[in-house]
Amino acid sequence: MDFSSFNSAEQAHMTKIIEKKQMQDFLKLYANITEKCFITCCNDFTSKALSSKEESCVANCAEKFIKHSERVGARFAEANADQAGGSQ
Amino acid sequence: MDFSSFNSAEQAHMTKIIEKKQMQDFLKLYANITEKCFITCCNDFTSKALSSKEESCVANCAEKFIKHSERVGARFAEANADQAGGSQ
Amino acid sequence: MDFSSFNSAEQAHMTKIIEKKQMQDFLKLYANITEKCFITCCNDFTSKALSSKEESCVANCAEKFIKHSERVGARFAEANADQAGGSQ
Amino acid sequence: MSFLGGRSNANTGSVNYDKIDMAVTELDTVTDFFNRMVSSCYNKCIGAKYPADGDLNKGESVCIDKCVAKYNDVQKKVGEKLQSRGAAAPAQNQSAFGSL
Amino acid sequence: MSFLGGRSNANTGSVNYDKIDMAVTELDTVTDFFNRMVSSCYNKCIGAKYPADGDLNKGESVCIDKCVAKYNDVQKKVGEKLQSRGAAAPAQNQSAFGSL
Amino acid sequence: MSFLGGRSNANTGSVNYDKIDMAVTELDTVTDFFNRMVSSCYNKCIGAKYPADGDLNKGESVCIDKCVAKYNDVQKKVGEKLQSRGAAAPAQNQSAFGSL
Repeated sequence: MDFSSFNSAEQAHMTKIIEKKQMQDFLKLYANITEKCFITCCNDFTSKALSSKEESCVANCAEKFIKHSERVGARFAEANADQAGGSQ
Repeated sequence: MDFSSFNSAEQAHMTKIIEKKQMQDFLKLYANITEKCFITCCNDFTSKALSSKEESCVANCAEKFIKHSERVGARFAEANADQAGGSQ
Repeated sequence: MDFSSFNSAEQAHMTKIIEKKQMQDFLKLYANITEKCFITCCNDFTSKALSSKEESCVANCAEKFIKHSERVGARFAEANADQAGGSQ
Repeated sequence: MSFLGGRSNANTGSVNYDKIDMAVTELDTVTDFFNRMVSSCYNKCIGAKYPADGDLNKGESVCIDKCVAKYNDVQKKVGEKLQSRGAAAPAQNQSAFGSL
Repeated sequence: MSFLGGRSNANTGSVNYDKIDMAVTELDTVTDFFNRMVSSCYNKCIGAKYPADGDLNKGESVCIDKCVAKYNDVQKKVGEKLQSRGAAAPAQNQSAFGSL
Repeated sequence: MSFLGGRSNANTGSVNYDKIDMAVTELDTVTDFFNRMVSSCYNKCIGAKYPADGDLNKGESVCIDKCVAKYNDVQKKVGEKLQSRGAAAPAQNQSAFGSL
């Protein structure tokens, strides 16, 4: 996105909005990972506490999701840069 | 959530926001139940009207979803109270 | 929805909000079609480019989704009109 | 004194923002309901199967019409159920979030 | 001078809108979390099977209680994981959107 | 007279709120698109299978790269299709909500 046509007041305003949205995006990622990894890892509801197997599943699942999300972000940024640069 | 650091003007403002959000939450619950119970109960699209079997399925499904939602809410509130009280 | 009780300032305000929401609805439809048709049509990730089979699947899927959405809209509008007119 | 308030409208006529807010909530509710109906009926009548062409065939068209009618009926039934429980749900939600 | 700003509150006491905004974000986060828990535990404990009646049976009730406990635990574990990575994710999101 | 309006900015320079609104809509659209791509590619390339460890293996990594490329292509095709229909969809939505 290009904000070069914004004056300084508009840029200041936009910066504040973007900061708020980044916080919201982070919280949404947090909620998404929790939901996905709960669905993947928890299938036994006879006990209240996470089993050690479930715990390590959640740790691996979360790690994997974050790396996945970062990789998608990196490829997405490259594709956008390609497009903006006119090479595609 | 703790609003004790809010002054009276802020509390009044927050109360209004919360009331609006409770209305929105209720409407979202309504939409969720409708969607879930439609998916569960309606699988025959040769007739336009709900069959009596579908009607009773929807009634049971909605009742069950509400009770489910209330039970999750009760357990969730207990867990939050435990945490706030420092017993966990 | 009935805005007859709105004064002209309120109607002007509401018109602006509705225009913005129509743009958002259109963008959401766009995102929905993309997601649904990607899920339906893309299952081979050994190549980077869409195959010709995938391309025609996406074209058909998008066309079909738009027609589906229009048909649901038409039936939905009729049902609302019936209800407003008291014939149901 | 209205021009001292945060959202005064002295120069545009008086706008009742609570009324606007309610209309927006209603609009959002209808839109959300409609979008869920589109999605649910798509899954029931068309699904993720490979599309032969870009048209709705006869069976799909008939299915969509019935699906919209049934979805509307389910919404009414669920609304009646919620009302008969005296809108117990929002009060319950309140307690779930502690001292709101 | 506060009445010159866009959102002044000269006649209602001073409202710190950043504080309000943060409280609203917190409220939205808890609500979203709760709604996802309701939906996930519904799928795990009740599912789309035909309901015999409108009550939660013993097995479903027990399942829901355990489900809420586990969901809360998963959330804590995921939170710890995100923190141990130094909140790398939001910075990454930023780069994904180019020159924001 | 701008200080009489609800959102005047006399002391901060002139902010065009329509421009800001459009930028926010664009930002929300890109974010929504990105989140759906993350979720769809997760389902296609990783799925709900039990994770052996916390790393992306070679096959998953390759799959993700192709998946992002294809998702972007699908978005372009769908965009072209919507444009060739003359943006008929939003007008249709309008009629669905009656006398808006």
